[in-house]
Amino acid sequence: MESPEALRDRLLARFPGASLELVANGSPSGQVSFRIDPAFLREVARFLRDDPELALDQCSNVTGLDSPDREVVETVKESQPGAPGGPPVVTERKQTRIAPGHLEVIYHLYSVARRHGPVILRARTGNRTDAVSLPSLTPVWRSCEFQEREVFDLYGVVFEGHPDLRRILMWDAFTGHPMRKDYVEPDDYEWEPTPHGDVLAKARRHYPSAAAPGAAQPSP
Amino acid sequence: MTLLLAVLALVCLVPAVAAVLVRNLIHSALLFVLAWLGLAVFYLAVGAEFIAFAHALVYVGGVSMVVLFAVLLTRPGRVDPLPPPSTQRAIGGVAAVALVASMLGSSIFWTRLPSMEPIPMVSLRRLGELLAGPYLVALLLVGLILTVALIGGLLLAAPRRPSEGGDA
Amino acid sequence: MILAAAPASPADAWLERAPVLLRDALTGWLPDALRPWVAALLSIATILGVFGLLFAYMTLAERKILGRIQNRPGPNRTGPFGLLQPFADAIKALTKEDIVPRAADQVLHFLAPVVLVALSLIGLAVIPFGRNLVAVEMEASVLYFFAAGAATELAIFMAGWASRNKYSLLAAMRALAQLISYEVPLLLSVVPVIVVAGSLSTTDIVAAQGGWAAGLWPHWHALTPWGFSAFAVFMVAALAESNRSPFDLPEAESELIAGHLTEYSGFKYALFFMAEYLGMAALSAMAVTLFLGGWQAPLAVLEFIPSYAWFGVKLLLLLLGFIWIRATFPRLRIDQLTRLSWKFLVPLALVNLINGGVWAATADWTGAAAVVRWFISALGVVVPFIFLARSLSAGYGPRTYRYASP
Amino acid sequence: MMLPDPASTGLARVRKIEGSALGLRTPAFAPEEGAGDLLEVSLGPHHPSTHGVFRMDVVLDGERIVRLKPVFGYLHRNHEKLGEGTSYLGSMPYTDRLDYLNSMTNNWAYAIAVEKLAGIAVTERAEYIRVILAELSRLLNHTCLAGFLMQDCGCSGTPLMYAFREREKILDLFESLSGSRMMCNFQRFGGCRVDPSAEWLAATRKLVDGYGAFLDEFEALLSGNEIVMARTQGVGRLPAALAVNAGVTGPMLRASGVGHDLRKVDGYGVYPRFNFRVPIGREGDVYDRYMVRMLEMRESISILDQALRGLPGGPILDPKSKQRGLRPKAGEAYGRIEGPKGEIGFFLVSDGTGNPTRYRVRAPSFVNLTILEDLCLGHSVADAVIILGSIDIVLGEVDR
Repeated sequence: MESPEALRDRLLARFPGASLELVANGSPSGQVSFRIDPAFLREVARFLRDDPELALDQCSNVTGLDSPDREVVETVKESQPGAPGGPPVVTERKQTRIAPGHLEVIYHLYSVARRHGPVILRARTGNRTDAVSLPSLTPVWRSCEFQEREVFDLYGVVFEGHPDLRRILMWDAFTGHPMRKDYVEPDDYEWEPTPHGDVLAKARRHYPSAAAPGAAQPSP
Repeated sequence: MTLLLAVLALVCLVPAVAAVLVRNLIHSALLFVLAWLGLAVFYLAVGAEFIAFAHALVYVGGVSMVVLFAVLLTRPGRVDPLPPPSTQRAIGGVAAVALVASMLGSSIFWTRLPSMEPIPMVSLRRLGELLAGPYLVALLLVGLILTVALIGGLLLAAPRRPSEGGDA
Repeated sequence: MILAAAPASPADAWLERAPVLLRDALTGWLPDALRPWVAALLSIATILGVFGLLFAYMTLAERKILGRIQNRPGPNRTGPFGLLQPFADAIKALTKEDIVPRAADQVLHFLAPVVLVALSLIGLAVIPFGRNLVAVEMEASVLYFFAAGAATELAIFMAGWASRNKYSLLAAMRALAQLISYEVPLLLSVVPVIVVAGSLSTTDIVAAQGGWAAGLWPHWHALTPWGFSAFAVFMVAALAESNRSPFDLPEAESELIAGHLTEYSGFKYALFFMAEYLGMAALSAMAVTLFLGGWQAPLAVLEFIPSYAWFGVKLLLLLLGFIWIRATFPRLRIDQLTRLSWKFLVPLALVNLINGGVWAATADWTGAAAVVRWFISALGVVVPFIFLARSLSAGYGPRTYRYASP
Repeated sequence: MMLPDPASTGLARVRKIEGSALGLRTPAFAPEEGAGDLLEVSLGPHHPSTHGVFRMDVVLDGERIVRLKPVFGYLHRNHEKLGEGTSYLGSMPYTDRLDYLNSMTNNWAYAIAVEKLAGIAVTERAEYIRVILAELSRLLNHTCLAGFLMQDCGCSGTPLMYAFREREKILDLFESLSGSRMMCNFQRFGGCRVDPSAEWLAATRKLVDGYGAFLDEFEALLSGNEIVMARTQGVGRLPAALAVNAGVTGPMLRASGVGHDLRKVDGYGVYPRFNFRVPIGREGDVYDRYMVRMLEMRESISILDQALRGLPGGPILDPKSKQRGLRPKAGEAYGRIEGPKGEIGFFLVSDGTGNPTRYRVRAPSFVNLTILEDLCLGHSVADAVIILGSIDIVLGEVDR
């Protein structure tokens, strides 16, 4: 198989305008990956599958990855004109900034026909709240069907064009996405809070709206 | 004997009437089975052993299954949202009763029974010889007609699935 | 027993007449008008007692034998060698809570096991268990037996439908399909026996199988080519009729949980269990009567053993066959089940009908002609069998496998 | 009978794969056209043949399946989230609980992923021990599967009991080596936990020598059985192209005629040193899936024989390798091996701390289930049960 750099160049030539980035890997495994503009993801995937030299006919693994918003502390240097003639006075100021998080989906592609791989594709959502859509690759590889459902279930990435996007591991009425880093697990796993001392207190904390006596069903 | 016949008549008629009246189709099919069984016991009571067992075998064992199958496999039709008005039901009931009564009455009053002599007992062997001898053609014809009817029924009832078939 | 001292006719032997003597001793002091009624009650009680015990120990034997076939000991905790296990099971079944689903059709749900057990039992009335041991003598007893047995699947249907459970409903449908398919070969396989014996009465049929050719070869129907074929068809159909593996589709455990039994518990469940074994025993008893010479001894020198013992031995052997088959075979699919019946058993039984007719028409052939008669009959079994079996197993067979090139 | 509303149950949805003729013939569903009454049945989660807590939402036309949706997650404990909160070594015993029949191969797959992530070399002797244990595990899994499959076909337990007799022997070996029958927790990064004794090796040798005879007996009873062939041949056909596209791996893929075995393709461990073949099927039906596994067991016996003979001496664990407090450099690695059920892979992302930021299990049972509906459509309930059995799933791995 050609080197990742060569593949990147070939992809860029084939899809001008696509933002395609080779992501280095710090570990000894040396498995580098391609971060692809979601708008081009499905086209690139189909190309990788159908290209006779690559023939990546099997999408082995689909993974979600959550990068939460984080605080970035930056040191900002400001230079002010100092005393006339003298050097400018440089003051350093610490400034915290919220780097927006994102969800990422990673596809591990292998070729059964040509026995090579992996070629790793990554695509990022805009953020973690409202722009969480990515194109589904299920039309390209059937193996993505359940795995994308799992990513949807556990991370909340919405796959456009998925034929049957439902929760797969959690139950349908569940809210939230447990694999996200900021997911807080419930205090009480009882679906219906038991009216006994501590458990009730816990349940009150957890389901404030349903804690009122007579509430039929807690709606978390 | 008369008492036995009266009881048997009840055993036959009550389930038969109930079968017509109950709404549940499975129940009415099973009630029919009961009526048929009563009929078989009736045959047994008048000494027609062979007919009794053949009747039980064919009706209880065979026909009832087919009826149940038919009930289970047919798509329930659209149920009328409202039952028909009571006047209509009354007229229908009266008409049905009149029809049945006239048929029964005509058969009872106008049928000339040839004689009131006791019917000779026919042994099972004799019955078999009669069926396989003088009445063989008639028996075969009945069989043929029933077979044709069965095949015709199958052809009529077979669902048409033009695009189906193959390796299903 | 000393052979020389044996009476001239085996029918006079003391042991042979023991049941009759016992009955006479018990009813002898009664007024004449009451005697037949009490005798009938005694017959009923005997059949219930003997077959009830047979049922109890059949369950134990089945579990023991299945266990041995599967490298495990089977029940061995209750009593010596687990001999009290059936009674422990009975107590458990009696004391268990009887759960009826709320949505079930209460009446039919209750009636189904009762009807099933009753129907499985009444067939036993016409089986001649010994030389003088038949509860009811009648002219059309074979017909009576099958008329009684025909309704058993109706009870299974009632159970399946009344449970209001989807698995049970599927089981009910399967039971119906199975009954319609297998009633036909079952009856067809019996017809040649009736033709050859010239009677519909079980006692006459057993009597027709008495005697030995050359003093060694019993005149049992199963030991003639047409009779063997009919016997085989009858036993396969009997397996299906009694819902035993490999035809246990109505209660297919791996597909339908327990089929029509899914919503039954406690004593009602035990009744179903009982009906299965009683039905199996009844059909086996019929097979013994029709094909295996009934209570006739296999050899003239063995006639000193009472006839009912011979009947019991034959019955137990057939029941053992049922258990063995259960331990060995996977289950058929419903379409294969009906195909086996309509495309294999029914044609085979039909051909065999002619075969039996020819046999009956050539009853007076002797000497070399008898060999020809046997040959014709054997041909009439083997040829259709090969032809039909070929067409039945078309499309599958052992395969050879390749290995990937490295 | 219950009539599901086609709109609400999504019956009309026709699935198709773009670009090629990969899609199985999905019967276009038309409820108004003489299809008879439909019955919606929930097979599971408490059902004797779903191999755990698994549910199939089935719509039947008579006994023919017109829709089947697998529903699972009843055993979900968010294994992957647990992995994120645990050290690298701490996750090792958790992997036992994935495919609880094959903890040895689960361990190995995880160890390979960590070794790739942290760049750890494995000692020679450990590689051989890993091969021995993995092949024993394969024997164990395939034997059990054959027994379960026959049970699904309606055998009254006899083949299953025969299979379990052999399984017990292998479990005894695992127990005497690792201390646990099923949850072995045996592999370590760069090697394994316990050095097998000479007695253990002799016992293993005895088992391996006798296993062929067991397989002969088992196959003589089952492989040529008329009813088994009638039930399994032509049932649940999986075309090779769809199998590859749907990510199906392991014996199931090979039964469809694709000679893809990671032991050959990746050549991980010391597998390239052994001489073995990869059996492949032609039809891709249940019978092929069963037979491919039976033939694979014969190859496993051969591998075991070679590995036991060529087992070198030396340490079982690189003394320089670090187990506790392992902090790999930031980066990621995907490691996979050929498990008995198919490709089992672990994807690990490290941020330089002691716990992985992402711990992902690529479970073969889970991915192989994707095409369950395609295989079952048009078949009967009885077929669905054996098709599911032939896929070989373990819910511990599907639900994670």
